[in-house]
This record gives sequence, structure tokens and C-alpha cells, in this order.
Amino acid sequence: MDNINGMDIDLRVRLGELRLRNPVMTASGTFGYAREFSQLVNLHRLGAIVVKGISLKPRPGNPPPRVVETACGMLNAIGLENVGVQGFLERKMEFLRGVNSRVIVNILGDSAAEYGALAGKLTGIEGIDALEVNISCPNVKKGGVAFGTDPAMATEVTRTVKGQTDLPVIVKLSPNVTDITVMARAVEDAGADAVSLINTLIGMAIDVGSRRPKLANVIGGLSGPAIKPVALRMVWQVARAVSIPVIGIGGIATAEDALEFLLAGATAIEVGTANFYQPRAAESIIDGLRAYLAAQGEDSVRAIIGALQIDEA
Amino acid sequence: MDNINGMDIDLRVRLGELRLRNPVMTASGTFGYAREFSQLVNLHRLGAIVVKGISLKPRPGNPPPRVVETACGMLNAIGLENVGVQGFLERKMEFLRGVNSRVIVNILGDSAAEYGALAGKLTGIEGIDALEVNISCPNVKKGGVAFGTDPAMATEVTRTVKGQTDLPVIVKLSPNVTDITVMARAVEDAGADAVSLINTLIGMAIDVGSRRPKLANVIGGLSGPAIKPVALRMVWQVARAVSIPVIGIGGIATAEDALEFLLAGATAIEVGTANFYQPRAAESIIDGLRAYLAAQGEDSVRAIIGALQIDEA
Amino acid sequence: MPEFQEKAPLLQKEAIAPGIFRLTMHAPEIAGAAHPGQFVMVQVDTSMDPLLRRPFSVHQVTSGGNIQILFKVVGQGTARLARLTPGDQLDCIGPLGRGFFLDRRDRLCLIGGGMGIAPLYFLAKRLLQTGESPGDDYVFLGGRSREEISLFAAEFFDLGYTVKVSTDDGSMGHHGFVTDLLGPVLPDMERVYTCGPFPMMRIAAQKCGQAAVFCQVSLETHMACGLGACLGCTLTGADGRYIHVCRQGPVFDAEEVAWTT
Amino acid sequence: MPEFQEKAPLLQKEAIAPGIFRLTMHAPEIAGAAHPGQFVMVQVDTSMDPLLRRPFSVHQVTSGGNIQILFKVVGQGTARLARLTPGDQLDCIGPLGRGFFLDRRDRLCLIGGGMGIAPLYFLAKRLLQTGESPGDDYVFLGGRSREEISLFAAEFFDLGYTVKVSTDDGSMGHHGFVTDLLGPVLPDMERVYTCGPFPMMRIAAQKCGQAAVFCQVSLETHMACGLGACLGCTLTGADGRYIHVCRQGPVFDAEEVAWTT
Ligand SMILES: Cc1cc2nc3c(=O)[nH]c(=O)nc-3n(C[C@H](O)[C@H](O)[C@H](O)COP(=O)(O)OP(=O)(O)OC[C@H]3O[C@@H](n4cnc5c(N)ncnc54)[C@H](O)[C@@H]3O)c2cc1C
Ligand SMILES: Cc1cc2nc3c(=O)[nH]c(=O)nc-3n(C[C@H](O)[C@H](O)[C@H](O)COP(=O)(O)OP(=O)(O)OC[C@H]3O[C@@H](n4cnc5c(N)ncnc54)[C@H](O)[C@@H]3O)c2cc1C
Ligand SMILES: Cc1cc2nc3c(=O)[nH]c(=O)nc-3n(C[C@H](O)[C@H](O)[C@H](O)COP(=O)(O)O)c2cc1C
Ligand SMILES: Cc1cc2nc3c(=O)[nH]c(=O)nc-3n(C[C@H](O)[C@H](O)[C@H](O)COP(=O)(O)O)c2cc1C
Ligand code: FES
Ligand code: FES
Repeated sequence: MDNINGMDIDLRVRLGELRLRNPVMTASGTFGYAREFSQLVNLHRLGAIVVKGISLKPRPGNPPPRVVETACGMLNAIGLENVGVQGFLERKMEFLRGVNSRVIVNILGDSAAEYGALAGKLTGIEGIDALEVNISCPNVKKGGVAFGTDPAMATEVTRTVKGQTDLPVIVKLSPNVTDITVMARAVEDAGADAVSLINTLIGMAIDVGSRRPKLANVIGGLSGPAIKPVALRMVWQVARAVSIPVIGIGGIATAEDALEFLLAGATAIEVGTANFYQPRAAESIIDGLRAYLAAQGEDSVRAIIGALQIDEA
Repeated sequence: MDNINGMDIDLRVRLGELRLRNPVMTASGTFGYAREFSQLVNLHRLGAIVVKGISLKPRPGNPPPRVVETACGMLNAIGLENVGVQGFLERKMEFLRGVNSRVIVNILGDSAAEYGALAGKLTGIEGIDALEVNISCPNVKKGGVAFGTDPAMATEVTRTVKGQTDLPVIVKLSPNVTDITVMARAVEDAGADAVSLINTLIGMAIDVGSRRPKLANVIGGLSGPAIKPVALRMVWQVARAVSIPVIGIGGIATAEDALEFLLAGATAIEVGTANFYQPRAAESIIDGLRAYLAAQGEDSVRAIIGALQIDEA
Repeated sequence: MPEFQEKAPLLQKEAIAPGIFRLTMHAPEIAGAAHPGQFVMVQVDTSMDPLLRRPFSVHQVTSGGNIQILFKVVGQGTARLARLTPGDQLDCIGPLGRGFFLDRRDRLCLIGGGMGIAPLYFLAKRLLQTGESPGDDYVFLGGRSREEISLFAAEFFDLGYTVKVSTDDGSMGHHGFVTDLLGPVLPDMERVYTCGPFPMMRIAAQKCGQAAVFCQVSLETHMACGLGACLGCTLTGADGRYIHVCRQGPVFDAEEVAWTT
Repeated sequence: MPEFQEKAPLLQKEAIAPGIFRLTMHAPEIAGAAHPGQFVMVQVDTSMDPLLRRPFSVHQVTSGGNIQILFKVVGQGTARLARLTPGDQLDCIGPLGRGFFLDRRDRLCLIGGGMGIAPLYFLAKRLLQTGESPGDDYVFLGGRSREEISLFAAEFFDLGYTVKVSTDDGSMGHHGFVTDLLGPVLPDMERVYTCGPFPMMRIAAQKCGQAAVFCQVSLETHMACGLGACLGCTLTGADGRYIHVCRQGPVFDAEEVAWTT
């Protein structure tokens, strides 16, 4: 609770059993393992930190070039480079335990079994508060179709992870689907405690001089302000379709952006690409939420979650 | 054929039976009925003009506000306002017949039968060179699911239209699907002479002050440079999946943008939102294509269609 | 009607009051064709953010082929315009839309609220060309404060009009709505031109309607193209049908507009 | 290592040659902590297009807490930087990355190609602080033309270094590659520092490798964050594993890099 202009502003939110001091989180893959930002950001103020996606074994990632700027956005094809779950626990958790914020571990695998094994290894570890399951990865058994585009596969991953952990499980949805509410309902039914969305849209860029793709991987994930309208629409749709909490992600850089997602029904938000160009984005969003609530005469951020008003036609 | 630096540059392309003097077209809904631009643009230089989507009866469209700017893009919810096929033939065709360019009529309906009826009415009219079938519209019989997200429905529309016309039929695909190549193959099998893509991504924006959607229609179509990476990726995927010509659309504003789509496999491109902020975009793309081809030592634009080089992994 | 796209060099930037600027550009083709009430679509930057052009009324046409726009900084587009310096180029399209109806000379009242003043100055100057003295014609200007409004009051006064002012803070003229000034003179008027916030124009339109005085209003709405192509700029007309502000307007007869919205 | 985000007022803009600019900003925290070879991530505009910050080497730290960057206009980001005027603010993050290894004083050769000159000037100045005369140390500068290179040649000369120049057009010094200058002196050198185009650094690295001279290179790659978070800035290391330029570099020992790519 904070006091602005003599008013108490309560920013706390709950994602199932996970209680956050404020709804502002940092998105996986855009905030490293938090230490990278420790000189520039007051990490202790964040609602939660979602770390870079972790797999069972370390992954080297894709060949360069891996990133390219686009209009109001960027494409990345990092290829899920990460230190692996063991490296993470040995080399990254100690620093994270010293941060007075929630730590959420983003996990990824090539099969439901891998997701389950990861969940098991990350459970019962001091300092880990929840898991975020990245289902945008290709299922190697099913010929590389992403788990996140098939409700049955998403169900299987969610069930397997839930079976291996008592941590709150957030399932992170891919936007590259015809109807994201189908995916959201599938993982809700499978026991997800919350959903987060969106992951990146699939995009591409070509260097016309060399006639080659700008990314070595040819295609990559589009993120940043460019995708915000799509993300916001999907969050609004999903928030009306499920009864578990929704975490909004996609192009959020300012308090106004965050408020759009909260009004559309998100209980919390994640700041992604904005961390790259404005490391203090999350902190200034926290300040901006408080200022907005004070100006609007609200004493709790929870009052505005889903408070979008739509005129009857 | 033009002569630059002593070199003949051939910009002609073919979309099935439809021959264009250059691959640069203007996209439906972004160029009115061409007359709107006649003071600012040399219409006779364009490869083709695709007119605003026409329905059987005139439509008033959605209540305002209908447009909102977003990061490097815009959302529109015009609601397919148009003069209706009769109004179009009586009031718009005369001007278009005077333009020395191809005229493609974009059509839309609430049922396959409506699409068919429209195709019939537009066939055998002097000055109409092809039809572009907008299947992003909701199918009223099937509870408002868009024709463009269901392969069976898209097949039915395409078949019906083909049955009513001998004009070349371009089917315009929606990007709001899990796998756009499935849709492309469906309409190819149903007889489409070409596909064009992408139509707009569905998006949303909220005014946080009033807590209301910025568009009266709540959701709208996202267009402009922001969506270019997604459009380019889909064009590349579709060009490899079908053998009919592909027309690339989405955020194209410069010759470099157009070239990316041609290299990815598009035979022609449509300039959309860019017409609003740079009415001469299409003309300068034509000039830029020629300059690029000359610089690269190519004498025909056809040499670069699909010429993207991808290193083997 | 002729329309042009010109890369207009910025000749002068005047800071009128905090956040209010007047730019003078050299745009001979637009200047030569512009009619009071018409507008230009201005590209504020070469960046793609902001993407769309911004509409501004032609505030004045000055000799040598120059046009002026007058604006208030309200968002990122106007903020960028305010940062330009003489020598920069502004890509402008215009003149666009249907301006004020100026067939003949009547007893007139021009009512401008806030930046709605912008097109009225061009109108006031053109009206002088009818040759008749404007001494019996009124110009009512409403603004936030003396700071915002006093220069304009002086400029209309210098043209010969009878000028009255209202301010929100009472620092100059009438303390209240600019439309309050209309009541006393309305019976003598034959024609009212108004531009400003929608609620202000609504009151003016209603008063004129009751007094059976011909009234023209200049409307604002979000525009993507300004050319009649996007169909984004609709408002609701008096008959319930949509009107397209950029082509059918921005100037409308008050009775064409649904004032309920 | 300390890192800061500062809104740095632009104090001076120098146009060195067509398309080449040097900016001086007041950024006392970054200036106080910077080490030669480190870089800053600069936000070129408040607009979201371009979105990402741009990396620039610290070209010089001057008294009073100022830093300089030196750059060539190659795209929209650098074009925007070139349009700034003194008084504008630049949001800078730095100093970032691992700079040149400066433990002790050897017989040195600094080789800069194009804008690769930028970090070498800071390095050359810092080396002076060891107290030994730089008279036996070489600075080889390669550029397109005299116009582009002559100022820098004079500046390094003024520090006391032995300066040699090469130009692409032969308008100053050796007509050809800057690395051609290395051969004659290499046997006498103990350490080579180089920054410039990849092919140039490859040649320098190969020559040093053959002569068993310690060589450090400063690499460039596309960076989204500069902070080690995005993992976008990889290049391939000598052992085939990926190296992250922003944190492990941008300065590497030449033998750490896979020069085949
Ligand atoms: C025909 C016409 C004439 C105008 N003449 C003037 C004038 O002479 N002086 C002046 O100060 N303003 C005028 N306006 C309003 C002016 O266009 C807006 O203030 C300006 O577009 C705001 O841009 P922004 O980027 O600063 O604001 P933002 O709020 O960042 O703009 C975001 C988007 O909303 C649109 N928008 C925002 N406010 C308005 C508005 N009031 N009307 C229409 N669109 C808006 C912008 O064009 C843009 O597309 C006129 C508007 C119209 C339609
Ligand atoms: C550590 C480091 C230090 C650098 N120091 C300098 C310097 O002192 N002086 C100087 O002139 N240049 C320097 N560069 C290169 C400089 O960052 C690019 O020239 C600049 O980013 C180009 O931006 P742009 O918007 O003008 O070009 P655009 O081509 O429009 O940029 C598009 C994207 O590509 C990236 N990009 C383009 N060229 C390069 C490049 N050569 N290296 C890395 N990314 C690139 C941009 O950062 C941006 O993300 C340095 C690069 C790195 C990595
Ligand atoms: C460089 C980069 C790396 C990412 N890595 C991951 C990841 O490991 N796991 C994951 O679930 N999402 C990852 N994402 C997706 C982001 O967490 C986020 O969902 C997406 O970028 C959209 O949000 P934004 O527009 O705010 O960036 C990554 C995004 C970027 C830009
Ligand atoms: C205001 C507006 C109206 C549109 N109307 C139509 C339409 O009537 N029929 C159609 O098939 N597409 C319509 N479109 C979609 C465009 O033709 C194009 O597919 C889309 O905008 C993507 O291209 P762009 O990013 O270049 O604008 C419209 C787009 C806009 C912005
Ligand atoms: S602004 Fe586009 S039609 Fe009026
Ligand atoms: S630039 Fe982001 S990790 Fe190096």
C-alpha cells in the first residue's frame, strides 16, 4: 500500500495462489536472469520477474543474425538459447533469491515429458514462486507443430506439468492461431492456474540487396509496440472466455499500455521488448498506474481489471 | 518496357490470364474508387487498381469512431461501407473506364450465394478486369464465423464465384488463422486463379481515460508497416505451398518493401495504408523497382520473383 | 477542385502562448487554391511513428504563396510539429474538403473556440475582399485565458471587426462560454460561422436554429486520409446517415449535423 | 561494473566530413566510469520508430563529465542523430561491455578503419596516462578519402603517436588497405588493437597470429539491448560456440573469434 495525495493505493493482485505486490512483471527472454538489469533497475520494486526460458539441457540457440528491427517492433530468432535447468539452479538462482520480488521460471521442451521433468526439477526450490509454460515450441514428436497451436497437445503439456508440481502454473499462449480462446479454454480445463498472452507473432524480413533473409533462421518472433493491438484484442477475448486470471503481454511500454490490458481484463501484465530500449519501463509503469488510479479516484488496481465499458449496440 | 541507363527493364507480370504492365496495385479500401486520388497520383501508371469492397446492397458501415492510429499502423472498423454493386456500376465505373490501368473489383458478402450473385453482376462489364474475393467477412448463416478462417467455407465461396464468372478470380486471404497455407491450398483447389494476402490482423485499442474502446466497433483491422513482417512471412509460406500466383499485401510503402514481397515469391503487390499517408507511394515503388533492377543488372522483374536465397542449414 | 502535394519549407514558427504555435510554410500551389474552411494534411515526420498525416485548417494565406497553420500541442504529432525549425520541410497535401459558403455578404458573426479560431481568420480576411466594411460584423473568440486569446483578438480587431472575447478563467472579456455572447446580437445576424469544440458548436447551432439564422460549422473527426478514400471520418448526419467529414465537410450547414452525438 | 542511464544534454555537434559527425554530451556518470573500448546505447528519438537504441563506442571522455561519440550516417537512426542540435537531450546507457585490455605498456599499434577509429582515440588518450611517450607507438588509420581521415590523423599525431594513413581513393597516405601498413612494423610490435570492418580486422588478426603478436579486436553486431539480456548479439567464437558481443565483448582477443564467418 502506498499513499499518494493522502489516498491509499493498493496495487496488489493475485494470480490464483500467487500474490504479487503489483501487477507489473518482466517477460521471459527480455530480462535475462534479472542480474543483467541490476545496475539500472530497482529489481525489488517489480511485481514478478519471469526468467529466460529454461530447457532440460543447455541450448546454444540459433546462428546469427538473430535480431532485426522492424517498424515499431523487432524480430528475434534466439532459438531458445539458455543455460539449462541445472545451470540455472546452480548459477542463476542465488542472485534471484536475493531479489525481493516473485520469481517465475519460464520452461520449454520438445515433448510433454520434457516439460514435466522440468517442472519436477524446479519444484521445491527456494525462491521459485511459479512456472510459466511456453507452449510456442515445436513438438518434435508431432513433426514440429507447435504445442501452442493444437488444443490437445496444449492440454497434454499442461496436465503433465500440473502433475509434477504444486507451484502455480501459468500457461503462455501463442497468438499464431485462428481462435485463441479455444487454446485458453483447453489449458484452463487441463488445470492451468493462469494464462499469459501473447507470445510473439511469426514474422520475417528480407535484405533486398543480398536477397537473403535478415535472420539466419529465416523466420522469427515479432514483438514490441507493433503487436500491441493484436495482443490487446486477444487478451480481451480470452478474459471473457476463461475464469482463471489472464496476464497481458505484447508491446507494453508505458502505464497507458498496461492500463489498456488491465481494463481489457488482464490481472497482471508483462513488459517485454520495452526492457531493451527503456530498462526502467516496468518501474515507470508502476508509478504511472498509481498516478492513474489516484487521478481516477480508485484505491485499488483491482477496481479497474476488466472495467472496460462497452456501449450496447 | 522502359529504358534506364541503356537497359530495357521489363516490369510486366501475369496473374493467370490477367496481364499487368507492372506489379504495383492499390489495395481495396485504401484507394477509394481511384477518383479520390486523381489530383495527386498519375493513375495511368498503376499496374492495377483494386476498388473498395462492393456488396450486393449498399452498406452504411459502422458507427464512428472508425479509425485509430497505433504504433506504425492503424486500426479500422469501417464496417464495409460501400455504394453497393448497382451504385458502383452506375456511378463509379465510368471514371474507372477512363483510367488506363487494370480495374479489379473487390467483393464481399454474407453468404456464398451473395458472392456468386455479385460475381455474376460484375461479369461482362466493360472495364472490369478481375475480381478479388474478400473472404474475411463473417458468414451470417454460420453464426458469423469468417469465411476466411474455414477451408470448407472458403472453398464454397470460391467455387460459387468461379461458377458465375469468367473473369480471373483472386481470393484474398485473412491472416487470422493458424496455418494460412491450408486456406491457400483450399482456394487453389477450388479454382482460384490467384491469392492475395494479407487482409488486416484483428486488433483493439482502449482509451484509458474514458475506459472505452477507441473504436465504436470495439475491434478492428490492423494495417500498415507494423504488420509487414507477418504479411511477408505468410506470403513466403503461401508462395511455396501453391502454384497459382500470389499477390503480397501488408505494410508496403516503399520499393524496398515491395521487393521483399517479390523476393519472397509474390508476383505482384498491393499498396494499402501507405496510400493514406503517402498518396504517391505506388508510383514511387514503380520507380524504385526499376532502379533496383537496373542496379542489380536484371532486365525483368520476373527474374526476382521468388529469388530469395536461403542457406542450407 | 485542385489538390496538391507540396514539400513546403517552414519559413517561420511563432510561439503564441504556451503550447500554441503558428507555422508559416511556403506552399504556393496550396496557397493559390485554398478557400477558407479548407484544410491541409500534414506529415509531421519522416518516421513511421506517428504514421498518419494530421489535419489542420488553413489559418491564413499570405502573399508570396505562403500558408499558415495554427495549432495546439495535444499529442505526439503536434509535439513534433512544435519542434520544427525554419528551414525544415513539411510535406503537405491540400487544400482539402469543402470550405465555408461565401456567396454573398450578410451581417455576420464568426465564433471561434480554442483552436477553432484557426480557419476563421482566413475567413475573416477573405470576407474583406467583398469590399464592404466589416465594422458591423462580430467576431467572438473563446479561449482558456488572456494569454491564449489576446493576440487573436487584436488581429481580428485590426481587420476591422467588432471583437468580443470570453475566457474560461475570466482573465479577459466575458468569464464563461463564448456562445453566451451570441444571444444579444443574434436577432441582428443573418449568418453565423463557427468552429471550435463540438459542445460549443452545438449551442451555437441550437441558438441559430431557434432564431432561424443560417449557421455553418466546421467539424473535427479522426482522419486517416483526408481524401475521401478511407471512409474513416464519419459522423452522424441529421437524417441519421453518416456524413464524411473530409469530403462533404469539414464545413457543414448546422442543420446537416446530428447534434445529439 | 557500474552502468548508468543518463539523459545527456548535447553540448556540441561537429560535422567532420560529409555524413560523419561527432557529438559531445554531458553524461558525468558514464564519463566517470567509461573504459576504452566500451560503448553506450543511445536512444535516437522519443518516437517508437526506430525502436531500438543504437550502440556507439565511447570516442572520448573530456573534462567536466562529457563523452563523445563519432559516427557515420548509414541508416535512419544515425540520420536522426545527425539532425540533433545542441540543447537536445540524448538518453544514453553505459558504459557497457568489456573494453580493451590495458594492464601494461608495450610497443603498440592501433589500427582503425572507418568509424572503427572511434574507440581508438579514447584508447590512445588513456594509454598516455601510463606516463610513457607514445612516440614509438603506431596509429594506422584507414578511410575513404583525405576528407574523411585527415582530422583524425592530426588528432592522433597531436597526442604524440606515429600516424600513418591509408585511403581507398589514394587522396592521402597509402592507396589501399590500412592493414598493408602493418607488415613492416609488425615484428617490432608487442600488441595490436584494431577496430573497423570485419574483413579488415580479419587480416590484422591473421597477420598478428602468424607473427605471434597479441591482438585485440572490437566487434560489431546487431544489438537489441546491449545488456546481455536479449541474446541477440551472438557471433561465432573460435571454438564454434556462440560469443555474446555486448557482454563478453565488444573487445575480444583475436584468437577468440571465428574469422571464417
Ligand atoms: C478538418 C480538421 C481541421 C483541424 N484544424 C486544426 C487546427 O487548425 N488547429 C489545431 O490545433 N487542430 C486542428 N485540428 C485537430 C488536429 O488535427 C489534432 O489536434 C491533431 O491531429 C492532433 O494530433 P496529435 O498527434 O498531436 O494528437 P494525438 O492524440 O496523438 O493523435 C492521435 C490521432 O488522433 C487524431 N486526432 C487527435 N485529436 C484529434 C482531433 N481533435 N481531431 C481530429 N483528429 C484528432 C490524430 O490526427 C491522430 O490520427 C483539425 C482537425 C480536423 C479534422
Ligand atoms: C559495440 C558497437 C560499437 C559501435 N560503435 C560505433 C561507432 O563508434 N561509430 C559508428 O559510426 N558506428 C558504430 N557502431 C555501429 C552503429 O551501431 C551502427 O552504424 C548504427 O546502429 C546504425 O544505425 P542506423 O539506424 O543508422 O542504421 P540502420 O541500418 O537503419 O539500423 C537498423 C538496425 O541495424 C543495426 N545496425 C545497423 N548497422 C549496424 C552495425 N554496423 N553494427 C551493429 N548494428 C548495426 C542498428 O543498430 C539497428 O538496430 C557500433 C556498433 C557496435 C555493436
Ligand atoms: C529476444 C526475445 C526472447 C524471448 N524469449 C522468450 C522465451 O524464452 N520464452 C518465452 O516464453 N517468451 C520469450 N519471448 C517472448 C516475450 O516474453 C513476449 O511474450 C513477447 O516478446 C511479446 O511481448 P513484447 O511485445 O512486450 O516483447 C522472447 C521475446 C524476445 C523479444
Ligand atoms: C480503411 C481500410 C479499409 C479496407 N477495406 C477493405 C475492403 O473493403 N476489402 C478488402 O478486401 N480489404 C480491405 N482493407 C484491407 C486492405 O486492402 C489491406 O489488405 C490491408 O490494409 C493490409 O495492407 P496495408 O498494411 O498495406 O494496409 C481495408 C484496409 C483499410 C486500412
Ligand atoms: S479521412 Fe479518409 S475518407 Fe475522410
Ligand atoms: S545485445 Fe542483447 S544480449 Fe547482447
